[in-house]
Amino acid sequence: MRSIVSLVALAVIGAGIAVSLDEIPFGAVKSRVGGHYVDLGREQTGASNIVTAVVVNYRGFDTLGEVTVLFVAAMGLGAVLATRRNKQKPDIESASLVLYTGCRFLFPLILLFGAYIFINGHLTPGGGFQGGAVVASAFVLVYLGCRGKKINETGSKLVESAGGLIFILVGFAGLAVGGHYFLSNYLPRGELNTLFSAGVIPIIYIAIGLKVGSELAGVIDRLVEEST
Amino acid sequence: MVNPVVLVAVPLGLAFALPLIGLVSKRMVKYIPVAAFAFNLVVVLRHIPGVLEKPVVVHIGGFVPPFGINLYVGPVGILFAALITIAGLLVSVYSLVYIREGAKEKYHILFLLLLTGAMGVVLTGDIFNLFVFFEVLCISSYALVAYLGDKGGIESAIKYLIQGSVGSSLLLIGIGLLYGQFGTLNMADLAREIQSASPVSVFVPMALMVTGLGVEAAIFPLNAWLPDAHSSAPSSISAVLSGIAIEVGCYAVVRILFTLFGVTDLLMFFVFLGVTTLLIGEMCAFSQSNIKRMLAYSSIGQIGLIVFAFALASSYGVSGGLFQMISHTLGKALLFLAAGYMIYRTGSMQISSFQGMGGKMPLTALAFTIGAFSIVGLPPFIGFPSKFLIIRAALAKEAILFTVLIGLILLGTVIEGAYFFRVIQVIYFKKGSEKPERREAPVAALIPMFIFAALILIIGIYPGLVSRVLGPAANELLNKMDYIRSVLG
Amino acid sequence: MILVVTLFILLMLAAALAALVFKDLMSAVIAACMVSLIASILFYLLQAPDVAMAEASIGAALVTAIFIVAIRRTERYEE
Amino acid sequence: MNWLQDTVYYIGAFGLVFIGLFVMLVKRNLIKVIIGLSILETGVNLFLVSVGYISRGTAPIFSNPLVETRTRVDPVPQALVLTAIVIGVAVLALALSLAIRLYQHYGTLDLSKIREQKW
Repeated sequence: MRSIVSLVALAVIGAGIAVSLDEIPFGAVKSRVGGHYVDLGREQTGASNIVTAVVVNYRGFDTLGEVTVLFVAAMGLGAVLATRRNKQKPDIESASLVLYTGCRFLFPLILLFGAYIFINGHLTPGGGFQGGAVVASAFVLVYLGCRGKKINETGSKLVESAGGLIFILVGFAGLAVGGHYFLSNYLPRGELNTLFSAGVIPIIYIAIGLKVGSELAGVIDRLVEEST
Repeated sequence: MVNPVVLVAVPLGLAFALPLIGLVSKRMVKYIPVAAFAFNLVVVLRHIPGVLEKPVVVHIGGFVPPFGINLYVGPVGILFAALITIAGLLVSVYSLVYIREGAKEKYHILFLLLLTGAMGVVLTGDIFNLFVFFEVLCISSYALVAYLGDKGGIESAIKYLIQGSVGSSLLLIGIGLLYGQFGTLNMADLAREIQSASPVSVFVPMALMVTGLGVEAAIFPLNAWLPDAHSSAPSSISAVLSGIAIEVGCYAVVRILFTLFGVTDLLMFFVFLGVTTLLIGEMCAFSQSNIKRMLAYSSIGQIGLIVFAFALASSYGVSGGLFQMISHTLGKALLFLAAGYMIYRTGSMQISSFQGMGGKMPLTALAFTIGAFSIVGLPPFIGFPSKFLIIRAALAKEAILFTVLIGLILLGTVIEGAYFFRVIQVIYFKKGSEKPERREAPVAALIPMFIFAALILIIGIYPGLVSRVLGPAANELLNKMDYIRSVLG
Repeated sequence: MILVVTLFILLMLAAALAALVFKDLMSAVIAACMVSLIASILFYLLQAPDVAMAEASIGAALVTAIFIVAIRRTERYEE
Repeated sequence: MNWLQDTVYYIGAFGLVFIGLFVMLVKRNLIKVIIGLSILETGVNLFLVSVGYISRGTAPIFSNPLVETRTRVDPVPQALVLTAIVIGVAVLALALSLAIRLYQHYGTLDLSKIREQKW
């Protein structure tokens, strides 16, 4: 019964969406805004990855909100899971030597790879969010392979807050210099396709990468701690 | 003049810094939200005169719209910013003493971010940015509803989360459809493009977006989450959820319908929806024995009235809706704050357990009574001029249908009066068996309550204080050409 | 090319339906992970490498990990 | 064939959206509902990216000077989807932590059996 009603409701929504999809031909040029970014993005921001230019510079305020959403979720998860904590220590089957050594060997490499992704965000595909997720996945590996290891909570808090603060402070510096706009790109653009280019974009993306990495790692940490 | 972007950016920065501050000193943490809102209040008050003359458009990152995100601080924006800041400041002072258990540091961070998300929603001029800040608002309220960690709180939070995130996904699909058709996300630019588009092609995105936002605005078929969520959150959070969160949802619906889509002909639908919401809310509130559920259902009723007022789409109607929002924010926040301490003292949410409260906590009971009278709409409190304005707007339509609807609204008010007076009767006139022992709420909780009460009384006596803002605000919502012109030049 | 894309999309929808019907939540999560992975390939084919990376690392890997942790903490079978 | 080319991505995206919504509407197991939410979000993201696709365009990344002249796809929807993915994982993490707590309280994930709150 319930599924029939749901199907009917979904069919109505589907018909409506199908009608309006007629107006959006697949593969056609729809936006002058997007074209503007592609044509002028390199000149205006100095980043060769236009998606990064849009994420960090043109729509930087969205990204600030997005970082905040992740922060809210991490805090909310902490608040929800903190309300009652059972203290009993379960005995964990320790990992085999090969697994343990393998994980310890891979862990710094994965961290390095994550850092590479977010440092090069303005040049190649990738950026703070992807790099941060890779960093967090290194911690997942540690939880799987080296049972019983925990992340340093104070350290992760420190990195998390520092990342957010760098983002905001770089934005505020824009109010003081270079045209008095929040989150404007006031540093020299540099030469296209080199590491030190694109003004504030790499700085913000590194801050985001650190923040996202420590937050996602913290989320995993809290969930795992709860589940063992 | 300070750039209005600090209204969003400074609280965000402080929220990010809070874990660090917590490492240095645990006791400092709870004062940070107070400081953030006090700062915002100064900024908002300094901006009000200027904004009423000419709206401020802030280009973020220095890119002109539609290529960058812009903030639009017009009369509506500054009105809501003031409301959010005042409610935030007072409730954060109340939280200083009210929040004693749980992860306190996280409570203060989430509280600060909830209201910052609301601030972002009302100030932004970009539709996707609105979505992002809306998510900040929603996700922090999901977490705060579950803050106490009891059975009811977790269950309400999960239901709220599921309904809210389906709503957000619908909103995002709507935004995607609009972007596909018009290739822009700036609200002024979209509004200009939509004028020349065929109504059929924009109907589906409009319906999806209004449905998505309607979940948060608690418009009738989409409000199943509200009574649970508002009644199981800590009372300070119930105050901001009822006072700010649903108003901001309503603002987003109104902004999208009026400014973005320039709708005028579909509004009859919302007139009926508003009246239905009102009657259902008030009737459910009447049958409650739990004080917080009663207040939550009363919020549904008030939202119905607000939706009705906006749907009239006249200058009086929109002013009335905005005025009713102010009156509901002040009144309902006060009610929840006062009820919070009464519940704390009695240890029960049952209305019947409040007997003799008038003797035990006279000041809190007085604050509760003022809030209740104002919500019902008795003079000289703020609820009276706001309801009066709505009824005058409906009478101005001069149709037999609207006379009938006014009758129904008055019926709703009568029901509202009945259940509030029942509570007041229990508080004052039913003596408990034991001797009344006076244990008042702490001073830090009484001060915000009495500032709310004072605002209710002062604006109720001098409605001119806010009607200076209401006129331009209604004009901003109804005149989309002015909005487009001031953003795009 | 278009046939390959169609095949991918059919596979993705099949995985989504599998997530709908599986009673074993662990299998359903793996099916949902498949959906994310194929979506990530589709993002790449739609010339969105940034999004493909994000979907693969966040949508497929981390979300699945979180799901598995949650299932281990609760129960594994529906009903 | 042309018809297929024009619609297949939209069909895939909205197929996911509707399967996700259907799971959320019909299933009572909380984890299953959250899986539905994740499928729904993936569908919305796929839709947004396919809105931004331009025929025979390449990725809007100018690292390789050899493909300088070709058309580029629209970067805006890609930026939006990056944001949406992160928001999605935030919601999912919070939902799952609530599910764990709910299980600790009730010993079940069946939403139809959890009726502390009444209308």
